[in-house]
Amino acid sequence: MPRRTVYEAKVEFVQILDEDGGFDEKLGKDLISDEQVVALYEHMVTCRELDEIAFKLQRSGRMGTFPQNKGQEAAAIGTAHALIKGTDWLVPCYRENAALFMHGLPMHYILLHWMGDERGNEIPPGVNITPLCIPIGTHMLHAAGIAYASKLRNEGRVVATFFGDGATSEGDFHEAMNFASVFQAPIVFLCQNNQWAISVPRESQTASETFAQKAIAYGMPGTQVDGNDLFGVYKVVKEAVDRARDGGGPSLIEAVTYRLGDHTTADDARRYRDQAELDAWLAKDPLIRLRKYLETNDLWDDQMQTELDEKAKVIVREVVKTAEGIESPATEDLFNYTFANLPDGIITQRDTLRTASIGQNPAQIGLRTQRQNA
Amino acid sequence: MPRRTVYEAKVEFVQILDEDGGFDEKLGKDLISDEQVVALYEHMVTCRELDEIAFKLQRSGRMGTFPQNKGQEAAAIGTAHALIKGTDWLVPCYRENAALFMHGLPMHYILLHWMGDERGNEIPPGVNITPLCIPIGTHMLHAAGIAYASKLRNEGRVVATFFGDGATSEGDFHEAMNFASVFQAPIVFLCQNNQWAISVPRESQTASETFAQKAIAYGMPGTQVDGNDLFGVYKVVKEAVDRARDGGGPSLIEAVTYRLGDHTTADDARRYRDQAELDAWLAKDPLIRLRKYLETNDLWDDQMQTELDEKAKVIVREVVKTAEGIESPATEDLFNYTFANLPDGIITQRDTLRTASIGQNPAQIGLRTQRQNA
Amino acid sequence: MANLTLVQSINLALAQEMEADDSIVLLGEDIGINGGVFRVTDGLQKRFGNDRVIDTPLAESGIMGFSVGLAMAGMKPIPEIQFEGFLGPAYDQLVNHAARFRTRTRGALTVPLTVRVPVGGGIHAPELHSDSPEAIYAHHPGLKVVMPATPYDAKGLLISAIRDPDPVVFFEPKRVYRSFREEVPEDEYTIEIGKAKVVSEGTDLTVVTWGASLFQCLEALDELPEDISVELIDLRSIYPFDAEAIIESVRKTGRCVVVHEAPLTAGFGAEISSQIQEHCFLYLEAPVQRVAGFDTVMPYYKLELDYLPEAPRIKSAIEECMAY
Amino acid sequence: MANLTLVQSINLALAQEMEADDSIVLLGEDIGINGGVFRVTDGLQKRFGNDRVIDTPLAESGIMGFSVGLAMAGMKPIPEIQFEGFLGPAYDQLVNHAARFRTRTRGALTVPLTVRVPVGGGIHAPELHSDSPEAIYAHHPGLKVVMPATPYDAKGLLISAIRDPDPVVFFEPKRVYRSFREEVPEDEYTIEIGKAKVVSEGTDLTVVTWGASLFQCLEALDELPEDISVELIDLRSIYPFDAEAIIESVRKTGRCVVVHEAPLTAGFGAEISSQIQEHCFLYLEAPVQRVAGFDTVMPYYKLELDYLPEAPRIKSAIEECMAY
Ligand SMILES: Cc1ncc(C[n+]2csc(CCOP(=O)(O)OP(=O)(O)O)c2C)c(N)n1
Ligand SMILES: Cc1ncc(C[n+]2csc(CCOP(=O)(O)OP(=O)(O)O)c2C)c(N)n1
Ligand SMILES: [Mg+2]
Ligand SMILES: [Mg+2]
Repeated sequence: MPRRTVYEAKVEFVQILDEDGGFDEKLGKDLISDEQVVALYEHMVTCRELDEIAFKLQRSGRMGTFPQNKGQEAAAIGTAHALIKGTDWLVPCYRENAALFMHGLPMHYILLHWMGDERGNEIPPGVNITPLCIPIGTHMLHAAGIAYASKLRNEGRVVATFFGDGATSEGDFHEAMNFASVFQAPIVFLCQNNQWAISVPRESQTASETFAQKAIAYGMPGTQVDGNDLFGVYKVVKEAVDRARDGGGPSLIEAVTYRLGDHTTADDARRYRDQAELDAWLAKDPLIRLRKYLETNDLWDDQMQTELDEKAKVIVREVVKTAEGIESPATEDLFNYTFANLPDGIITQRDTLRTASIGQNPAQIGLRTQRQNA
Repeated sequence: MPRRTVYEAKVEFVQILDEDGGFDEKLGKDLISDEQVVALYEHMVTCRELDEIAFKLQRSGRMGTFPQNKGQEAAAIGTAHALIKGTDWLVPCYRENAALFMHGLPMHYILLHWMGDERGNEIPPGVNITPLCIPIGTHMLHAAGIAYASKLRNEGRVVATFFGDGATSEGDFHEAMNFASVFQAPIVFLCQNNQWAISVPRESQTASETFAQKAIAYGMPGTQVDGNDLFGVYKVVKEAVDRARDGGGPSLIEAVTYRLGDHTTADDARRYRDQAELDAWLAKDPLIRLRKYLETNDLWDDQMQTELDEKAKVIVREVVKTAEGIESPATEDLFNYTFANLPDGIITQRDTLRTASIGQNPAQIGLRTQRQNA
Repeated sequence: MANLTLVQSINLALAQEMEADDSIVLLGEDIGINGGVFRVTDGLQKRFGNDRVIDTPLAESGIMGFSVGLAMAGMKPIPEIQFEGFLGPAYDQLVNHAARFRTRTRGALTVPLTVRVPVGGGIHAPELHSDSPEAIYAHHPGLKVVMPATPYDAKGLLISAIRDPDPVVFFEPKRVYRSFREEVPEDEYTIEIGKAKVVSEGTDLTVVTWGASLFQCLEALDELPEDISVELIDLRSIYPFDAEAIIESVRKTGRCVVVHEAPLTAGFGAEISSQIQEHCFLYLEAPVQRVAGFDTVMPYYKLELDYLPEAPRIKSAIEECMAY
Repeated sequence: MANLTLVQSINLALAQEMEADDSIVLLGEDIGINGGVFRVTDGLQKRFGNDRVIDTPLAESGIMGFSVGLAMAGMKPIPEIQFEGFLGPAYDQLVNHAARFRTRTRGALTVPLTVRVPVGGGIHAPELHSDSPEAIYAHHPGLKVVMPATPYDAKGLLISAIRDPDPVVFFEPKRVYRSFREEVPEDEYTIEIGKAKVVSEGTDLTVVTWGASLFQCLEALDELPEDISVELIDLRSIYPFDAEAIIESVRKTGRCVVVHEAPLTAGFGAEISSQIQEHCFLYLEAPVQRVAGFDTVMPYYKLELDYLPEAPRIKSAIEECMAY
């Protein structure tokens, strides 16, 4: 056999709740209890409210650049639901706020972050989340390291890391996938393929037919899922998490979704994408779909929606108040977190707010002797 | 179909001349003419001689670190034979000297390089080769850029870039593969899987079953070939080169081979690999295999071998003489190639061989005015 | 002659050079239909086509390494890195390859690329969108580094950079991108890399600065007592830099304050201070002062103006240097 | 007390710290069964197992970023980068992540890692195996940078680095790896990061150096006329560095020569020279001199000794500084 097949692979696509409200009983039955679905829906709506208000805060000059999460809530929430809060880790990018809140990040932290305040990253003890990551594609290596630490110490923790379609182009994505698979770290790589990386469409980002198939390069399972389908996402992530926790190593999941907003508030997507495309995806909004599901199953009505909308507004108003109510950071915060033990040079800079030396008290640089006859 | 297959892929292994001398007529017939095979064999033997002598030069202190190419000649030569000298480009690492010589690199350049002399990289005009690349995995991006330049200008040039199994772990490998496939650049990625990256075996380098399947992540054809089989390598590379020249984009080829020597002269492979493994591969030496083929086909005899061995010695002796006979580089060579137009600071450093200023002629820093009353 | 912003003058220079030399290609993230996140390449893809204004995948090492290949094959690539913080992934290709090929091959293979990079703080941007890494690249042999502060200088320096046979890091101070307009000639012109500009002449003290800090220095100068005569030098080129202009000035004034946004320690101000001392030792009436970013991580934007060398800090350094 | 090479003293320190603290893991290319290309980790995998001495895939960004993750999860990773030239791919993870997490999270997540990196020229190595990038990392806030020159200092500084709650870049001058032996106590001891060592006392001129250049300085001192009394300071820590020790010395001697292998421009010598000037202005009798690598790419080895600051160049700088 001079030309023989030495390797074969395939990639599956999973969908449980389709955009018309169709539900696959075989895969979806008893997957998430009715109560839980309602709670997840409520969370989704609240997160959407925060997202819209954050947008307005930026527009009215009360916040810096903000990347809306709108449209990607099912991927975030489905994933977060499959992980154990306080045990497992979430290593996010910036479009999965809903997952972070579920795992204990106070909502106003996200606003603080985008208000230019590091205290938005001061993750509270017991909350296993790393801060939003600005340099694209770099944090998955941290996730792999955290996962491997769990394995080394037999802690049973699993890590889920979120990143976009664009992030898969970075070398660090490759290195993270490779390290995770070589070391069989307990981690789930959750690619939110929202079809765009700012203005660059998926087809210009990669020549591969799916992102899921990139797993094959690492001998890792890869699955594609409808990212706007809470059930589908939960299902495939849960399988991957269970496998990881059982020592089965990492997985890559491509959640096919869409960025319903601009890239950030600094962006204007009309420059580069068609309204028709956007419209088609607006119809697939995970909120609409999940509400349809709830209504079909008599778990929801207009009255509940009205109450929820009101409740969400109240919650978010409070969150904004908290974020805006925090006193300005002190100038000396500039200095105090550079090292655990500040070197003399930084102490001098902090205490004098100067860089070079004239006018600084010579005592501050701690001279042991002083020649007199200068 | 809530769980449906959305992607399928397979990887093939190609072998034409097996290690027992078996030859696949279907794939191999008329692939390379008898004359050419003899010429390629002669080249292989000459390159092996250079390789052994280079090793000795290092051992006797006449050269710095040297990475032997021994055992990987078929992959180099089979590839080089599939490309057009003077038109196509070779972008090498350091274990495919035989390919470079075929495309016009003077043999003593390789010695000069390892003798710590940049003149070993002063590629002669018309020779489309980049110099040996020391930082692993970084040069494939250059290859992709060169290939894309050919496409942009419709030059019809194809690029082949060589790298090891270890190199596939670097982020730049990933970025090069991605850029090449997104831009459909005319390039062949030739991975010499010699089973080891210094002391790290293939299984610790990647969890994927083959290196060829890494192509799948980029929607690129990937093929595995017996790297010690000149015919097989030529066949798959030629197919990939033809496809690339016809606008069909990039390919990845994994040549399965073995590093018969230590990693470099600074290494001692006995520290980390079994003699039995080495012995098994010594039997697969591409030289032995090709000679067997020639003899089976009445193209070669002992007499010819004796003459070739003698000829190779003479050639290599001459090469060593040339490399060692070159006068030492002038100190000012340190400076002259930093920029096309040297800044004043570098000119001053060159002319005074100093860094800071005392003792330097103030005229050299070109002061336009001089305050008198200092 | 038109009244242009920095963004516009760079756009103009790119368009004119692309028109004149078809080996020039632009490549980067979102530089095509979107015109770059700062719109610096606005309209260029439409005008020159997808083959010459290339949207790349999201990978900075890729952008840089691919550009090195294009350059070695005879093109003149102008990669854009979206923000200076994302030079990090491109660092290895830039300093270990782009900067070294001429030396490595004794001139047989060269890399005439110009990498454009928005730089510096002051615009309320997120983390890693406000740093000033010029000293890093100035320290690596084989690279030229420039940072124009005005639309006029930007056009002339960019044209020089593009025509330069070696790699140039072209930093664009984003705080200045749209902060003011200036008359910029329509015709092409060059400003020599390595030449500083004396912005205002003076006799008592020399201020050396570059990038957006120029405007903080001007503000500080405005607030100084009339009787202090300051010579203000905009370095424009970081490597090579115009030692001669500085030395000449400091030999005249005897005092110098250097101002930059990057952290103090091992910042480029240290090089300038050292060279002044080496060449003006007997002329100096006070130590050279450095007003710079602190030796701490560039903060998120709430504190960024406390970090950056703003006018009051510059003013007091000048006054104390005068009083020495 | 044993007579150890630099390689051996580092190996000893690693072993002792690993013994004492099981959150320490080593990771890097070829550090396991092979013991590292310089044998610095020889025997450690055998002793501590594959889980604590981890051979990684060939990917420096991966090594660094993975280490950042391990560290945030409570481990104390000690990555090795095989040669300083290969810090390039790890640069982004080191300066934009390892160095920033404490600041970024107000101390909630920290990165106590020590990255070991062989550094410097003089051993006839190939390209990118002989550079000296210490100024680069010293300029990036949030990193500590050390470069011991002797076996004794290496052990003490490495133990300090490992125990430090923040990331430390630990440069090992490869020219010294096996060049001599020194008595190194068996017991663990620390040397404070940020403290220089006065190698020899003197009154006429201060020489400040670090890394392998220490030995070129000693050679130069040997060849100086008897009547020149030089105070030789081995900086050991680059950031933070011992400004106090230098200032104290230069206020005494009035003259200073700084010696390092890295290129002159924006090298760490510039920072030292600047600070001396700022703090010793009225004490200086001559400009501070810098003897350094040239502003050119570190050459292949045939010319490396022409590039490096060898004893004759140091000697003449000292003599000229004395004669000023
Ligand atoms: C290393 C790096 N390069 C560039 C950028 C600028 N940038 C910010 S977001 C973005 C696109 C990200 O696309 P994707 O990964 O698909 O995530 P999405 O925004 O679509 O969620 C770019 C290019 C960055 N933040 N980091
Ligand atoms: C970026 C980088 N990291 C590390 C090294 C040190 N190094 C030199 S060769 C090598 C192994 C290369 O393995 P592989 O790619 O399989 O090529 P081979 O030597 O087996 O031909 C390593 C780690 C290097 N040269 N460059
Ligand atoms: Mg996206
Ligand atoms: Mg190999």
